[in-house]
Amino acid sequence: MLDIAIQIVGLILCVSLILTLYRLLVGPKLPDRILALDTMFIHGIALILLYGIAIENAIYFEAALLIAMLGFVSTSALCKYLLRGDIIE
Amino acid sequence: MKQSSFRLFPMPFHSMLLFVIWLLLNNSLSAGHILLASILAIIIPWGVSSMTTERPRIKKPMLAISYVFLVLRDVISANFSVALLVVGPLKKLSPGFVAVPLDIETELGITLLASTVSLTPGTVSAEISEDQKWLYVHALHLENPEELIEEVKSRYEAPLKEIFGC
Amino acid sequence: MNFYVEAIASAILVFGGVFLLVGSIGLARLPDVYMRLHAPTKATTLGIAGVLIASCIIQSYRQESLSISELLITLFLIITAPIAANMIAKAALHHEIDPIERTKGQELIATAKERTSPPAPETEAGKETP
Amino acid sequence: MNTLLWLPLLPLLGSLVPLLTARYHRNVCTLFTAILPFIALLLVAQMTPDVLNGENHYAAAQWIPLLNLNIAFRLDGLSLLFSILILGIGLLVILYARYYLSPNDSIGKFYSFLMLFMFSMLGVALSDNLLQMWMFWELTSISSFLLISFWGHKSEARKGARMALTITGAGGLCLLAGIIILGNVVDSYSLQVILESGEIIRAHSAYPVILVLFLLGAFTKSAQFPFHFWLPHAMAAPTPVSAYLHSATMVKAGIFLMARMHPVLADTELWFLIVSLTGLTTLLLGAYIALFKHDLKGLLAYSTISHLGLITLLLGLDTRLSTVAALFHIINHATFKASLFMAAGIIDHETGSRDMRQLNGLWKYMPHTATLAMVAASSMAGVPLLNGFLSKEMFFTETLHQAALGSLSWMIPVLATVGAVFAVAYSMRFIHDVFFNGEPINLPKTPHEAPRYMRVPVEILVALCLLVGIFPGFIIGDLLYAASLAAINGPVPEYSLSIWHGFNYPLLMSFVATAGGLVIYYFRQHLFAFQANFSEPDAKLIFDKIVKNIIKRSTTLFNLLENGSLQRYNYLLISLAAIMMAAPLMDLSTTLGVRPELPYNIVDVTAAVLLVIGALTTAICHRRRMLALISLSIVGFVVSLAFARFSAPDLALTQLSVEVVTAVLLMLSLFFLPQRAQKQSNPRRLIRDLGISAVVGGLIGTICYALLTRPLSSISDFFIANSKTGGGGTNVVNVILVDFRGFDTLGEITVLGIAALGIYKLIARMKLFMPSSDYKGRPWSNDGHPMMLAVLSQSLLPIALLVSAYIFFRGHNMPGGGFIAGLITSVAIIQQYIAHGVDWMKHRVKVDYQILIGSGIAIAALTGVGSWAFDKPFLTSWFDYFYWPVVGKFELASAMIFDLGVYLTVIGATMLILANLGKLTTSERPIQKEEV
Amino acid sequence: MQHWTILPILLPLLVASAMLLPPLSSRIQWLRIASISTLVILTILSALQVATVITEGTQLYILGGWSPPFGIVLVADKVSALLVLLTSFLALCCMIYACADHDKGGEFFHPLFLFQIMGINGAFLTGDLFNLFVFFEVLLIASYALLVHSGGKNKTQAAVHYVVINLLGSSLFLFGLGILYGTLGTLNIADMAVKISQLPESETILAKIGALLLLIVFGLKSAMLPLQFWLSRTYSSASAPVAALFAIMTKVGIYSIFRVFTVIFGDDAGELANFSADWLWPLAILTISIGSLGVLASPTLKLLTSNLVVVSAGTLLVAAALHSELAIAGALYYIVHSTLVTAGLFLLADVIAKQRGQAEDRLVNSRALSQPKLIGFGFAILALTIIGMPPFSGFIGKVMVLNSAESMATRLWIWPVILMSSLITLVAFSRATSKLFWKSPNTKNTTLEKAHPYEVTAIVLLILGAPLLVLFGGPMTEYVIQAAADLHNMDVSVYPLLPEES
Amino acid sequence: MEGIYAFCVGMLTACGIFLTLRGRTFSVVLGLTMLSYAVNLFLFASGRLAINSAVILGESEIYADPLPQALVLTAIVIGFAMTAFVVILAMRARADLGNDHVDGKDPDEVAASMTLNKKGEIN
Ligand code: NA
Ligand code: NA
Repeated sequence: MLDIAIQIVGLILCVSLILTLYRLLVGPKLPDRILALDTMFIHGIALILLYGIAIENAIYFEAALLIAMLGFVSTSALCKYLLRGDIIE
Repeated sequence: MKQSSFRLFPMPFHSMLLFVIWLLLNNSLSAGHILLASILAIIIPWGVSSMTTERPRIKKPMLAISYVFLVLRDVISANFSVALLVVGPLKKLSPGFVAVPLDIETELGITLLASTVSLTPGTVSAEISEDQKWLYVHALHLENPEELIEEVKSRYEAPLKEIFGC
Repeated sequence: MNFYVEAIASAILVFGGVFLLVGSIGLARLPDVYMRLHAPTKATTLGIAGVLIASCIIQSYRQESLSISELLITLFLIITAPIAANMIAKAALHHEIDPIERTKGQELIATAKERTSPPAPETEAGKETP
Repeated sequence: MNTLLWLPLLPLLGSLVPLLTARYHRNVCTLFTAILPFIALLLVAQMTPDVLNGENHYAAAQWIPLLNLNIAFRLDGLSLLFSILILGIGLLVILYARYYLSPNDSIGKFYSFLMLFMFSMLGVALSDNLLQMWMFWELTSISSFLLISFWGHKSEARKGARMALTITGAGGLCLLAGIIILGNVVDSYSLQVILESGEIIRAHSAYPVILVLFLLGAFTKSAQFPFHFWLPHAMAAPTPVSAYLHSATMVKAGIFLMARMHPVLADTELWFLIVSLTGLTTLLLGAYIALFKHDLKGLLAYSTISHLGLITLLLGLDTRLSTVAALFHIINHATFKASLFMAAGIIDHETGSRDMRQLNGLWKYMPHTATLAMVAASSMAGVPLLNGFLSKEMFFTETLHQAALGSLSWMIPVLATVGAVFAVAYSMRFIHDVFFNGEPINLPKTPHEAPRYMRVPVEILVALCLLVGIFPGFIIGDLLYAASLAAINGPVPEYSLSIWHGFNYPLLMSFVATAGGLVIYYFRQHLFAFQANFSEPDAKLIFDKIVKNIIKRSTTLFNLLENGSLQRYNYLLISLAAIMMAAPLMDLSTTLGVRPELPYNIVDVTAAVLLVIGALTTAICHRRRMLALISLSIVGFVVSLAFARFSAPDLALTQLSVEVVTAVLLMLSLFFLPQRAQKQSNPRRLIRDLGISAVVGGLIGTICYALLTRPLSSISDFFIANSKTGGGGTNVVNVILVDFRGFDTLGEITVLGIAALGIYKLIARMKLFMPSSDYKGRPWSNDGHPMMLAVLSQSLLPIALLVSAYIFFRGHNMPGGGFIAGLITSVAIIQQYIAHGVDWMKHRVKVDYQILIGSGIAIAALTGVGSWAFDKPFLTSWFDYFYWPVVGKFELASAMIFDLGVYLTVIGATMLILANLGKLTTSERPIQKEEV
Repeated sequence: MQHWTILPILLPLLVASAMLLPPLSSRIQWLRIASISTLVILTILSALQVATVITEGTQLYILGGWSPPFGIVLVADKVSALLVLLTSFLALCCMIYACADHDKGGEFFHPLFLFQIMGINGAFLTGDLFNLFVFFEVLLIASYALLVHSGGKNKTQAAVHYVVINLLGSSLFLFGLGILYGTLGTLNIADMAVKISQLPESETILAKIGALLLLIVFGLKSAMLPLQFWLSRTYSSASAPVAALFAIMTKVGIYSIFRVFTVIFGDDAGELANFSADWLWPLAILTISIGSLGVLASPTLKLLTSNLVVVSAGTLLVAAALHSELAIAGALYYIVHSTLVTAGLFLLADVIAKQRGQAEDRLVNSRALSQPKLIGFGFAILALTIIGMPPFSGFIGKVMVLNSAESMATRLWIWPVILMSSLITLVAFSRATSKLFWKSPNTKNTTLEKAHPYEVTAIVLLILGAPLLVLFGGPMTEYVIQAAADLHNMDVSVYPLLPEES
Repeated sequence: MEGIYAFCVGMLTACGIFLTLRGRTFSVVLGLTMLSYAVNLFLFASGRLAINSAVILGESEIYADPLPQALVLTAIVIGFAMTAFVVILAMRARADLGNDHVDGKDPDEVAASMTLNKKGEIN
């Protein structure tokens, strides 16, 4: 049963990622793209956790944690760039 | 500006948080980890205390906990409604901006309020006025602006004010 | 694996997956940037929380000890998602991206961008408490 | 020490003497300068009897055995003859120069160069090792360059010197090539060996090459046609130099070489043909042109060329006697030509002119000098009772007795006579035009007799001309025999040095020459008029033009190739890589190996799609820089996921954290760079670039696939087996990093530290334009530090630090480690900078990041040094398990200290870069310059 | 004694990192004392190392006690010991020169300089291919930073090209490394040499590609055509002591070619034995040609010197293509000679530039030098040496290389090119001499600054090499031929470096 | 799987090289970064691909080749240092030279000045 769930969620994540990619490519504006990128990061977390579940191993947990932390830094830096140009002013 | 005197826990809340997080991270309650967690919970706040500004203390911890559960419940319920809105016909959506006047004054309070608003039904905090008196909110489906403002103020702002006692 | 545990975990996992999908559908489908913001902030966050909790359950079960470190990620995301949304909204406002036409309260965009008080009609009604 | 070694050494030491004595009176300087070569001459005199008795002197010492290059000297007849000429005439020139040089000239420098030249020339003459001889050969070129350019302020001196150096230098290089080949043939550079191996060499297939290369060396040095043109321009040198270099020494070096190698290289058709024809041509050409030179030294220069041609012709003739004649003429030419140059110098010195159209009737003003000059010139013309006559008679004799040109051999005596005719004519001109022929015209100075001692050298030389001319056998007989013996390296044929051989063809030829010469001189005006029809090409100008042209062309070509375009350089680099990858790959029959492939699923495909589209978007939209940056982030993100997918958690973590810092850096740079670039590439370049990119991408992909599908047996099992037991950690990758290959990591953090220092340097004096608006002209938002972000970032900082501590501590056993932890800490601090700005941080964080770098690297390195205390090599790790009551069992390892060093360096480096970049712009911010 | 082999790397590293720390970092005098004393010690140490290598043979240093092929090993054989000595001595000279206030042109000169030395020495000493990459990067990043020392548009511009090209090069290095590891499964150079002969055929081709990629990278470092373009601009724009130090950098590339292509892909590499020669031939000859062209085309003395570096690189590549013991020996001799001379020329060009005012080192007429005799004397020796004129070291190196071309066919290729380049250099230098020393109006300008005693010392030290290398030509050539023999002999160069059982 | 992987590496290489051949510093920096991804993946591939075999002792049954992983880690760090340097260098070049072309000369400006030169040229 879990296997099926994993496969379903895997499929869902693929569709989701493609949708996010679509938004990222289409835009139309930079904030849209940043939003898409941010969403992609979160999908990445989901993907890694799902992989961890699938291979029955928790060693990728830190990677997920790091994406959560660093993805946020990335997003805020990008937005700061749009707002101010200089991100470390 | 502050601390001329030494304090063991310059950020008590954080110290507690760090202690818990360490144990969470290690998934362990062994003595060694508890010791390490304690050490880190003391050392790290020392290191970063110079980089933090004075924070309002939580005056009513119990209320804070119930607020957290309130928000969690709202997050889940909000999501179902948003899910329906998102998947349903888009033509029916009538988005809109509202400006919520703010009574809460501390930066932390405003941040928490804005975050709550973003996490809960169909609203996203878009901007805060420079004087920190207004919270601009975008709603996915805005039927009645007044109602939304009222809900934000009563449901979230009021308890937050109470928690921080201001 | 215990059937019930597996069933619960699978359900939560799929639940999370569905919300992740909803978030992405919203992101792809909604017509303007302000509306799109809602989808990832809420649906995706909830979705990821679902996956995380499922992971918690499964890994705890497998390791035969409580494994709740995933909660940390959940916590993290719940804290950061609104801020990220706020930053993106600020950026969108700053770039004067127009919302779709039927958006209400469009007059607020200009003041929001400048971070001043909203125009007079709205500020009426003595809402400001001294 | 062998006496022979002193011979070259004395002049070498002598080159220092004038520099040391230059500050005293020039008489003192001259005297002291002369001492050492005089001693050398005495040494020669001491050894002369032995040599004349057929006992050669040798001296040798080992130097560079690998090259067969040894210090080796020999004094045989030939080198004796040259040594006497070099030292004897050298001493006379020293005396002469004392009076010739003006007080403005630095006589010390002059003498020093002269002695250096004397040293080199003696070295050539005395060398018993060909490679060593070549060294001296080149030294003569260099020292003559210094001498010719002694008056460096004069353009013609500079140009003349450069031309001489270039031509003789080129010849020298040919000679070197010849010597090396010759050396390889006989496996030695020793003359003793080589002179014995004439047969082998002549029979060797490389002989023609050797011969040509040697002759190129000799001909350039001895100004043989067509390399003769440098010599007249070397006349820009002070006259003592000309007297020395162009009579007895420098130009004779080529002749010497031919004589020296005669036993080895001569006696073949090729030799006869090349040498005799070249000599003949040079003889005629020099003699003819000499007649038309109005410049005294010009006349002498061409006459020198002509006489060198004569000697060469003699060496090229196929009789042994001709070699004797050549050697005889070497002596005679040295004496009369040196004295003539000196006389010309006196005339120049006392009248201020060398132009024969101005110089007339000097007999009246300087009868003494005139007499001397006339005697010497007569010798040059071949007047009986003078030495020139004797060798010329021998020459004529030899031209009659050869068959080098087969049935055309009759031409040689005829043409020799023609040359002699012109020789008489120009000698006549030298005498008549200068000392008689009316009154001087517009001379800068009133002519008068030269100082007493300035004439002494000339007197001595002229006396020699007479003595040899009258008592040839007595004066020179033995020496000539010894020299001939050496040059022939076999039985010397019978010859007679008497003045009178009866009436014979040579005498007739002499008579014809004299008569013809007088006739031609008489009708010279007609000839001059005829010659005036041909504008004489100025070799100096032509040479200069050629050199300039070559330089100009090379500059154009070079700039064309190296046009300063990085795009081209990159393209070349990549193309070369493509070629080098493609060429071997074509030999690979199949890319697919035998290793079974892994299965893939939909997620893998999706990730690949993300990666590819991200990469393509970055490439296509690189002008929309922000979009490019965002798409690049996708790529980096997917790469991290790929690392996780393929069992490399450490890599995933590292890639993720590096990714963010890189993105931040790129955004910072984007602020200062134009945020969008206008379209620029021309379509052709675009297609070219697309092509090469696709090719290289395809090649790399193919190679990657080929690798992936082939099995690998590597050394890695060792690491897996020893990680826990030997390195004390279960995370093998980390143990490799901090232990097995900790040295790499030490280097890696050093790189990071250096990069930060370098970046600090770059930032230090950067003057940037601060854009006040984004690319669409929108002014920046007024919200510098969004409140919510600031509040949250503060709260996140301690958590992030905790996480980094977590990652740090677990690194040895689980994914993580100092590097990732350091980056997480850095990112957490960067987040504070982003949220609060530099000014806010400046007051709160007072860490000197430079110290972090320094101490980080030092800690890591000292951890390694620590193992010395236990008598283990650098970076030997140590770990142990401890048990404490409450805490339980835990591990301590030196690798953790090493990792701490890594951690600190990473933080220091990252923050030094970012914080300084931030600081810089903050202080400039109020200026708000508009973009240009 | 036991740890000597690593000191040429460790000592500069430790001193450099100490220079970033408080007591040392603040005062320029202290930094200078630290730098110079470090380099003096280093020179002495490396000289002793050479002596040790002569008496005791190749020295191994097994880092971390992990014996090869698993751990990283440092190899001080005759080749690397010599080059480390050369580097240390060169660095000392450059540092002495820099202490005449050239080090004040920007921050961190001293630590960066020492890091650079560390990188170069590391590259010479390491016996591990990936570690070689790491040290390449160390020396490159340090060179990037040193290149921009004391600022200016030219330096920035040159740096952009230099850095980008070298980053591309580093990418290729890793591609090559990946292929070699992917086929051989090992990184230790000695171990690779053993494994390469046991490779199945289809993998041989892959290994060949990897090796060729490395060849490009090393060629890029050593200024091989068509990758030499970065060099002249980079070197001529760097500040003098840095440019002089860079003189050794191309040699690192050459050295790596020797190491990799005579040890791994040398005579014993089975199918791949000496395969690089086919590629090196044309490239080497073209490199000399284009370098000579550049020598003629150079408008300034620094550019001229830079192009001479290209010519000498080409000459060394010829030796690499010949790959015989004699050729490598000649190349080693030539490396020592040309490094010292070109470094001396770079420094001298700087002194000349300073004394000629606005004309700087351009080969045009200008005012006279303030110390014409001193400078002229030095210039003459350096010029003669680099042209390859006796009696200085140039001709011995050149003759050795010429000599090592044994067949008539190879001679026909090499000799004309090498000899022509000598002639061209001769022409260029006679031109330069007349522009720099003679054509200046004879008004002696005493107001101009004279060369600083440190500057003179540095140049004199470098010039000393020219006669000394000839004077001691016998022992020197003896040494290099042994070194080359060691490099060629698997029994000496490889097997002792591996554990006995394998 | 290997095919997909190799294709991606090739693609990254191609895009990276295309970008490094552009004329603006920023594009070149992007290209170098992209190329370093390709390089890292390639170097990683030299140990072959393995799924669910992270080299943490006790966490997997079979282990991937750890050595390339360590090498790639080093390469990533070095690549990061280099990218950082080249990024700042690009900024410095803009500051010193006034434009962001890799050759320090804006082709447009150069073209403009060339036409000027040709008119006034004597040489
Ligand atoms: Na700033
Ligand atoms: Na900034």
